Amino acid sequence: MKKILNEPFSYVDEMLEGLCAAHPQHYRQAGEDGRVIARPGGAAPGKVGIVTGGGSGHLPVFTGYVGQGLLDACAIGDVFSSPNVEQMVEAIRQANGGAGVLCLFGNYGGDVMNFDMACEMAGLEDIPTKTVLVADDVASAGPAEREKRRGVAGMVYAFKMAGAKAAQMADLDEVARVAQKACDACRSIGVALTPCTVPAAGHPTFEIGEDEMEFGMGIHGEPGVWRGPIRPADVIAAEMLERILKDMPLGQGDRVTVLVNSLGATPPEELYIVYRYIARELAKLGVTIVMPLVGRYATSMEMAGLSLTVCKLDAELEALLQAPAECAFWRV
Amino acid sequence: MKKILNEPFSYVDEMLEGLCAAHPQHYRQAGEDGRVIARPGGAAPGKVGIVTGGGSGHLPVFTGYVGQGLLDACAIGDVFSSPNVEQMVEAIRQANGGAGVLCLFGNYGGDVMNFDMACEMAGLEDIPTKTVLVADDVASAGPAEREKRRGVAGMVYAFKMAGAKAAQMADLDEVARVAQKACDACRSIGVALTPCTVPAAGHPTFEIGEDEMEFGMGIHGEPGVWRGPIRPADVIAAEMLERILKDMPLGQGDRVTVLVNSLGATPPEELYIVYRYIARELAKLGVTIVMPLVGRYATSMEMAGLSLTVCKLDAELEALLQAPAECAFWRV
Amino acid sequence: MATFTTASLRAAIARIAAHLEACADELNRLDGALGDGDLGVTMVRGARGLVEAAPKLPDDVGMAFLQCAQVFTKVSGSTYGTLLATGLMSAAKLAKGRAEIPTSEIADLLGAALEGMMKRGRGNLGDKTVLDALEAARAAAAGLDDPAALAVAVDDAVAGALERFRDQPAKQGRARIFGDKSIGLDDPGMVAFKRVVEALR
Amino acid sequence: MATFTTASLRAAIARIAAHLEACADELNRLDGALGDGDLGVTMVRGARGLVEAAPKLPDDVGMAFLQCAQVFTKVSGSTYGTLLATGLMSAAKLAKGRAEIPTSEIADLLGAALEGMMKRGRGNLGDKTVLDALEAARAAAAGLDDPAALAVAVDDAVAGALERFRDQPAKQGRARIFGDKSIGLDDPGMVAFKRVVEALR
Ligand SMILES: Nc1ncnc2c1ncn2[C@@H]1O[C@H](COP(=O)(O)OP(=O)(O)O)[C@@H](O)[C@H]1O
Ligand SMILES: Nc1ncnc2c1ncn2[C@@H]1O[C@H](COP(=O)(O)OP(=O)(O)O)[C@@H](O)[C@H]1O
Ligand SMILES: [Mg+2]
Ligand SMILES: [Mg+2]
Ligand SMILES: [Mg+2]
Ligand SMILES: [Mg+2]
Repeated sequence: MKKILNEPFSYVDEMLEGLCAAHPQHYRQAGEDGRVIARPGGAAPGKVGIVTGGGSGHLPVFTGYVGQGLLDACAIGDVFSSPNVEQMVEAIRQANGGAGVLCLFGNYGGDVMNFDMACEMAGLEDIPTKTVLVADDVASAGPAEREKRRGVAGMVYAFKMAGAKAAQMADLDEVARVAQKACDACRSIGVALTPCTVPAAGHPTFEIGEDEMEFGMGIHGEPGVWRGPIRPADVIAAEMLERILKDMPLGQGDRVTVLVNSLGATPPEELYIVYRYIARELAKLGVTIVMPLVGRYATSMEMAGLSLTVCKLDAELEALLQAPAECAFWRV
Repeated sequence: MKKILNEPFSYVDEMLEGLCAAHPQHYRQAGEDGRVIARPGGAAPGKVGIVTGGGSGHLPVFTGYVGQGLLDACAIGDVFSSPNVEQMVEAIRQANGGAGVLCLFGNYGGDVMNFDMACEMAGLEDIPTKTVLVADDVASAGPAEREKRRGVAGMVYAFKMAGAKAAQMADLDEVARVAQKACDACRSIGVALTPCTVPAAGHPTFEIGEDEMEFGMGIHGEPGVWRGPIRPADVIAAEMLERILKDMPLGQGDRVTVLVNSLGATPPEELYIVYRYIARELAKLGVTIVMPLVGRYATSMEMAGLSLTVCKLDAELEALLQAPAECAFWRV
Repeated sequence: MATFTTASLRAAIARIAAHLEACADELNRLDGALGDGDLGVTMVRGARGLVEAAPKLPDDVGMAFLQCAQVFTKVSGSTYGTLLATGLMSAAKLAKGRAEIPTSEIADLLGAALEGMMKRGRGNLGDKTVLDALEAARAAAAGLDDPAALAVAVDDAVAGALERFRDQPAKQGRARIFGDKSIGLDDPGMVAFKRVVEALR
Repeated sequence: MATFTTASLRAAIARIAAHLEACADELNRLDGALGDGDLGVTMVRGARGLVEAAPKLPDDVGMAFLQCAQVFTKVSGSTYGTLLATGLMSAAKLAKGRAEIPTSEIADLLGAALEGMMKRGRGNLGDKTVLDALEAARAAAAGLDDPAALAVAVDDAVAGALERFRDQPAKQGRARIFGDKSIGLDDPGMVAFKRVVEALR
């Protein structure tokens, strides 16, 4: 296990301690066990709060996106495990400024179930909530079963756009509408070259040959659409783009934003090689790219691979994308 | 080779094409072969230009730090190879706003020799230059031979501080003085857990056992001070800090900035675990940390490992550290 | 007419907790074969939380159930903890405001729990999950008003459900991805429920 | 009195370039054993650049050397390219403003190149590098004013230097980290220099 850690079971708590020590202007630990990250200044009165949550091991997702113009609180589970219900309820409490709370998170069974219960419990405390699920991974289910798709890097855009809307003091329905609209506008797909190791497990999440890649694999190693020899960057990029465009056709005059995201180990050099191809191809179609992101935005620790997200913009989403935002990992 | 690329020999050029396509507001390709990255607006008249250069494979180093309040141009070599003299001369030309150019780069034989020649040639074109070498890696030579040390992540601080000084329209001597002062204030040390693969070579830069780490290894795989079983994060952090403090004692009332830097694959989660330890220990010594950086600032593609840099601040360096700066990888 | 009170709940907690400590390794092992191996940990943490909560549980059985539900919202992020919390909360709604529940109504409490858990987990009967064990328990409890007889009937019924589902494939949760490899293996959540009810026999 | 002119330089370039194309693989192989294996590539790229530049070289031998130096600043980022560029530039300074250099001054040009290259690379004689080959050439050229005799003397001297240094360890550049493993192996940079001078014999 090529990891730098102390006790596997203290991985998450020590990480959170370091995160808050390094960025006290952005993050504050809350909750009985410190497994909630909230804004240092507390909830903004009258603003809709936005909460997310999920397993650790995906920085900047989820915790990292707590910040100005982004999220208000996050419940943090162990590596690749759902937070518990109480942690989610506490995150909802921390984010509640009196205008209700949007729960915006990836479509994973445990998270869905726990947030469902947490919202019910928050209701007992008279905190109104709404839920929007991120389900952008086109590899995980066909268009007929879109609601079954996993949530991957597209959530970064949902956080950004919903966060900007909430910062404009829109009401809960409006913030939820924008979040849903952002989710509906995003399509993602990833390729994995190597697994990563969950500290408590101590062994890689899956096995893969020295010259193999898996196309469409999920960020926890969920099975993809094919496995085979590693292909050239442009061939990989072409298939990613093709699968996304099949699901969401784009043409002359369309405006999109694009995220070429490393799953962890894949260096920015390689992301730029892929971005170069995507930018060329979209230009050929007459599609304009606005504010592209290239880097590590949604990861799986030291996994090698990358994902492509395309988010189709209208005037509303484009303005929200470009509104100011700030956390320790991203500033707009 | 778990890499996403097309032809190994087009790795750098395709990367640069993608970099400039993604961030045209920050980077512009220049030079006959496009191997110079300069500011899109050209050299700022009357401002001292700051140029760096070196091999590719270290993003954001070197190219990434071209930006407002940072560098003006960068000459880019193949992966882990020095740029050629003509590329360096072109970078110097691009950065020349009439007030002279500071060449600020890591202490590697080929880069030193080539910049030396490039400065001589720039002189023939009546561009005055000064050179400051970054040599911060305490593992690479003892205090008696400080000038033989390799330049590693400390260069980020030298870029930042010299860049801020140049932005204040200081003259070449002053900018060089600040750059040298920043270099003198920095101490770094790294640990490597895995090698990386230079695309054109196609095989890992070194071999290392499944449970081994190398303490003090350089970013190109230069031999370190010991190799042995992977130790717990706090034990690694303690030895890194101890070796740095031995070289640069710190005590009550001192102010520093700290960079916990991933060499590539090591995820931010693990960097924060290490930062947590460093912050605690420095607090015990009565040392104040200003604006810590935790992330990927100077890397070796997909190498696993991390480095620690401590930069001792006085009022001048602290103000320069916190001055505004912006590139695609870092904003202050 | 026998009744279920907060005192009965305390007694049940004590017996369940003691028994689960002994079963933790087995449950971790079963869940390890078909999931992530944390079920024993979930159960023991939950049981310890209940033991801690027991002395201060209110007389209102509904409120007592609600506090037990809250214990399970804290123990872990795993499915089973949330499902148990959901079941306890559903039962709590039915029992709210009453200090005594007739034994004959226990089947209704189990039914309410089942309904809540099905809704929460979007699971169905026949999926080879704790739901099937719970339904067997509910059916066995229906119409019984002697606590001892009820405990025996429920335990036997859950044993029967285990038997019945053993050779079927799992259709829910992590076990589902094992597909036909789950045939012949007991569902860890059903076994955990069996360990709970057998402690009360 | 024989002289060295831009015409002599063009003739030399043609012979050197043809010979280096044939030696590229050997030089890559030698550098591969003690370095990064790019020396043949560096030499061929440089030679091709010189061939391209040759027709337009000015009559001022100094300026012609300077343009040759510039060719080597473009070919690669490797040490050897920069050292050759440095040597050519140092010779250029000495030759500047003259269209004819007496053959007897060639030793001085070599000496100037050597001095510049030592300064640039912070290398010393005895390090087992191109510097030692160059010094042997300089010493052999001193006092000779017949071009043909000079070519023979220089080539023999460089062969002698190779011989002399073969069983010493490398003390500079990438080869140095091979330590005693470099004993018995020719320094790739010395061999490259040998290939250049033997082309002129
Ligand atoms: N959707 C569901 N509905 C009902 N029961 C479920 C569901 N998913 C899982 N279970 C039950 O939960 C048990 C596993 O619990 P647990 O170990 O907590 O799950 P995990 O660790 O995967 O979150 C299964 O054996 C099954 O009985
Ligand atoms: N500092 C130095 N001074 C003089 N000659 C050197 C020096 N370093 C290397 N050389 C010469 O350069 C040759 C290697 O050249 P080259 O392959 O271009 O180096 P690299 O690829 O390592 O940059 C060596 O064989 C040696 O003769
Ligand atoms: Mg489990
Ligand atoms: Mg679990
Ligand atoms: Mg070489
Ligand atoms: Mg080389």
